[in-house]
Amino acid sequence: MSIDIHEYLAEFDDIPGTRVYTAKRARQGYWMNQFAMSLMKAENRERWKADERAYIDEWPMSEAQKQAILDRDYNRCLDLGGNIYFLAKVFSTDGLSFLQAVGTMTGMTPEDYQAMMIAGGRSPQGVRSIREKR
Amino acid sequence: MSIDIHEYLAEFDDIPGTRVYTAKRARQGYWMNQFAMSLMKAENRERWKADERAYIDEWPMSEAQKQAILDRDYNRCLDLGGNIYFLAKVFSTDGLSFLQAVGTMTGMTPEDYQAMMIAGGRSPQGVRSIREKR
Amino acid sequence: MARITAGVATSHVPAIGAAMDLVKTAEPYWQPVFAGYDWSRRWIAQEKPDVVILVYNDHASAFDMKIIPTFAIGCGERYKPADEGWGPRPVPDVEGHADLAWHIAQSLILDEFDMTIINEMDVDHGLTVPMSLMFGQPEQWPSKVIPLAVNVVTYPPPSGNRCWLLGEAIARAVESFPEDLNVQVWGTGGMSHQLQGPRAGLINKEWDNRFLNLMSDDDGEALRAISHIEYLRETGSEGIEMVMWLIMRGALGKKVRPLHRHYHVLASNTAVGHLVLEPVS
Amino acid sequence: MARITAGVATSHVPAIGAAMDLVKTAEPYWQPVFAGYDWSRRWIAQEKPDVVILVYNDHASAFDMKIIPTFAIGCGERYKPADEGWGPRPVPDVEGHADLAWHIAQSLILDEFDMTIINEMDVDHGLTVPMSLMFGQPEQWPSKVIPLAVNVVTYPPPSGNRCWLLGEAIARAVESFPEDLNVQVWGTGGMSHQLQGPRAGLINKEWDNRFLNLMSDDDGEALRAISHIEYLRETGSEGIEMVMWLIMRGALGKKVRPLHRHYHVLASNTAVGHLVLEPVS
Ligand SMILES: [Fe+3]
Ligand SMILES: [Fe+3]
Repeated sequence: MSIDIHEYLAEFDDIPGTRVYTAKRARQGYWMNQFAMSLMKAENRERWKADERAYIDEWPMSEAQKQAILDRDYNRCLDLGGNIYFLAKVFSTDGLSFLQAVGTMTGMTPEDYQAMMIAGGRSPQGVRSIREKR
Repeated sequence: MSIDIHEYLAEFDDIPGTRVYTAKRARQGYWMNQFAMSLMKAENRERWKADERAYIDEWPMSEAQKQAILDRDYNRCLDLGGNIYFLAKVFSTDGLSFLQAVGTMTGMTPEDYQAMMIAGGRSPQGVRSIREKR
Repeated sequence: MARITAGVATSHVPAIGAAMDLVKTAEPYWQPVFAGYDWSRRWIAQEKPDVVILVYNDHASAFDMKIIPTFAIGCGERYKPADEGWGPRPVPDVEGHADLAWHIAQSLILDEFDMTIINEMDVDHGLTVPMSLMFGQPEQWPSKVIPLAVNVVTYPPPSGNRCWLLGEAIARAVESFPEDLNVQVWGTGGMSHQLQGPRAGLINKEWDNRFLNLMSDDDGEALRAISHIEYLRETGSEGIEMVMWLIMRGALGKKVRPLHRHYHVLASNTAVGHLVLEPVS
Repeated sequence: MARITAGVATSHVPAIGAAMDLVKTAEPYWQPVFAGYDWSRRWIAQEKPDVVILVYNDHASAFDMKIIPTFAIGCGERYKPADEGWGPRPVPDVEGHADLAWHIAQSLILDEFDMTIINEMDVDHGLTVPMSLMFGQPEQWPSKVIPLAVNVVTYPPPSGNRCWLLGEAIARAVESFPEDLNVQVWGTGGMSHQLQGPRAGLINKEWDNRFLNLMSDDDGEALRAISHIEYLRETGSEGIEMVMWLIMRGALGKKVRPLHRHYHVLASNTAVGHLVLEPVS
């Protein structure tokens, strides 16, 4: 096999509204994701719920990353290197389902997102490639 | 490649005075090795030195495994699934070097083992294969 | 001699597990999801596999960012359901089959697959939801399980071709295990779904059904050639999980007979796909 | 473009590290061990590699029995010396090269090597003793390091052939990294030694020297074909570490020029072997 890694990675930027979790993102979001992962322990969830700011300040994250988490701004979290499966520990702790949390990233109201999904989901038509407009 | 795993493993029993750390041994010695590994932490070494029996009793090991460790009988440890790199944490905690600890497994006196090693080590002649006597 | 008798593919959506745990399966939303597994539950009750080699991905549960194995095989005696942020699922512990797992791990490494051996880990919805779908809610799981965790979270995941080759190597390894065991291989995850960003909610019925056709067919070449970027563009960012189906398909050999097929849009954010395949020798 | 400019092979005996840390290198027992590295230290001071891809094995330090990766690549920013039971070695922290390491990791996975990515770990004598041998005792290591840990403790380790192929793939990956970097690959461990059982103390000069000849030669085929059982019978139970030299050798390409060779029996329980090789294109 000889896939060119640079071409391989470059194509990921051509997908509309999607952040692929590459090395670059994994490195940027390292501690944000490790923070999120810590919420798998019930005792950490308690401490987090009791004082979110104090808990998050224990982690070596940028202020922007901390704020994105505190705001539950998941698109911003993704931009700053978050990965959805790690971030899931945050919204699960909030008692949100994947359906509820995922909808917040689409710019749609929760009702509109749910309605779209019940109607069969978002069509791939037009959101496959920015460059090729298909 | 199509190496037969059964033949591959069977050959290991044909080497004189040697225990190859196969799955079978790894499974048998799992907790003995994990116990040994715990001595990489200074605080565990302190607890171990203060009361070996109490410390080892915290681990789900067989009595035979515990006794072999307490006796520093490293051949017996190997027979019961120990691996030398894990066991090294035990003799390092005792302040023994690899040269000193390894010698204890040969049936030679420390002086004789050291002398053999300084003279160039053990010859492979006659200890390559039990079956083929070479 | 151990034998691979069947392959199962299924989505592993966490909400499906929650629907079962919270007794919502009869609700109109969930009923058609579960209806497609009725046949499979009857079938597997007769088949009684001794061991399931369960290919899944860990969703940041057992593995954090410190360590990311491409292929990890569970050689332990038992695994607990992971706490994914809302407490562990109320399902039985998963019993491993350490003898067969170690045999496969050793064989795969000799066969030049660079496996990571795991002796202790918790298993998340990726593994337990397929168990619940296929076995329902027993006191104890009726089959032993060998977890095979594939990295599909941090890029790059293994290629589809590499997954297929791993499946073939697993088949060789199972065949050389002396004990007479009925072994199934399950590939889980998918089908189309995207859980992140403004494009979230993507579903591609046409593509998914083409994939189900190819999986049920005797020609694996087209499946092996699907690139990561195609999964991403066509099936959403999480559709990449379908590479794991190829491990199962590769393990069945060239010719297969489809026994059962189910496709339903949707559960939570995900198109649910399910296949039962039999190897034809 | 990054370039692999040389390969280094060396034993990594813990007692060698201790001899340096405890200032015993001038003692008659140790003097001939270190004498063979004088040339190499002068050479590397001129070469000034930016990055060393350091192939070694973890000796139950970073990895316990819970998880056993066959090939693990360190993609972190820095690594501390491990506490192996007598406190960490008094050597500087090892600085990683995360950019190149992630590039190699990604490339290898696309190239169908099933790598485990490691972001945090301590590094034991397997990695730090070669650093000390080659660089002496500086305040800070002059090169960055990409640790590549190979399982040679729990059987089976990867085959010699697989190690060679990994080396070739590493070379392809380094070549496709855009930054101009002087990269060396080091293979460590060996040569003949057995640290366990009644056969402990085995040393095989003839075999070791044949291996050094083959390593310095243009024909890798004979090296790739050496089986695990041959290493075990001929070079002692720990001689298997020499499979790691093949990763280095594979990375250098078909033709090599030997620049330096050193062989000394013995240090502690181990035959010390050392080679410096240059790729010939
Ligand atoms: Fe999933
Ligand atoms: Fe070593």
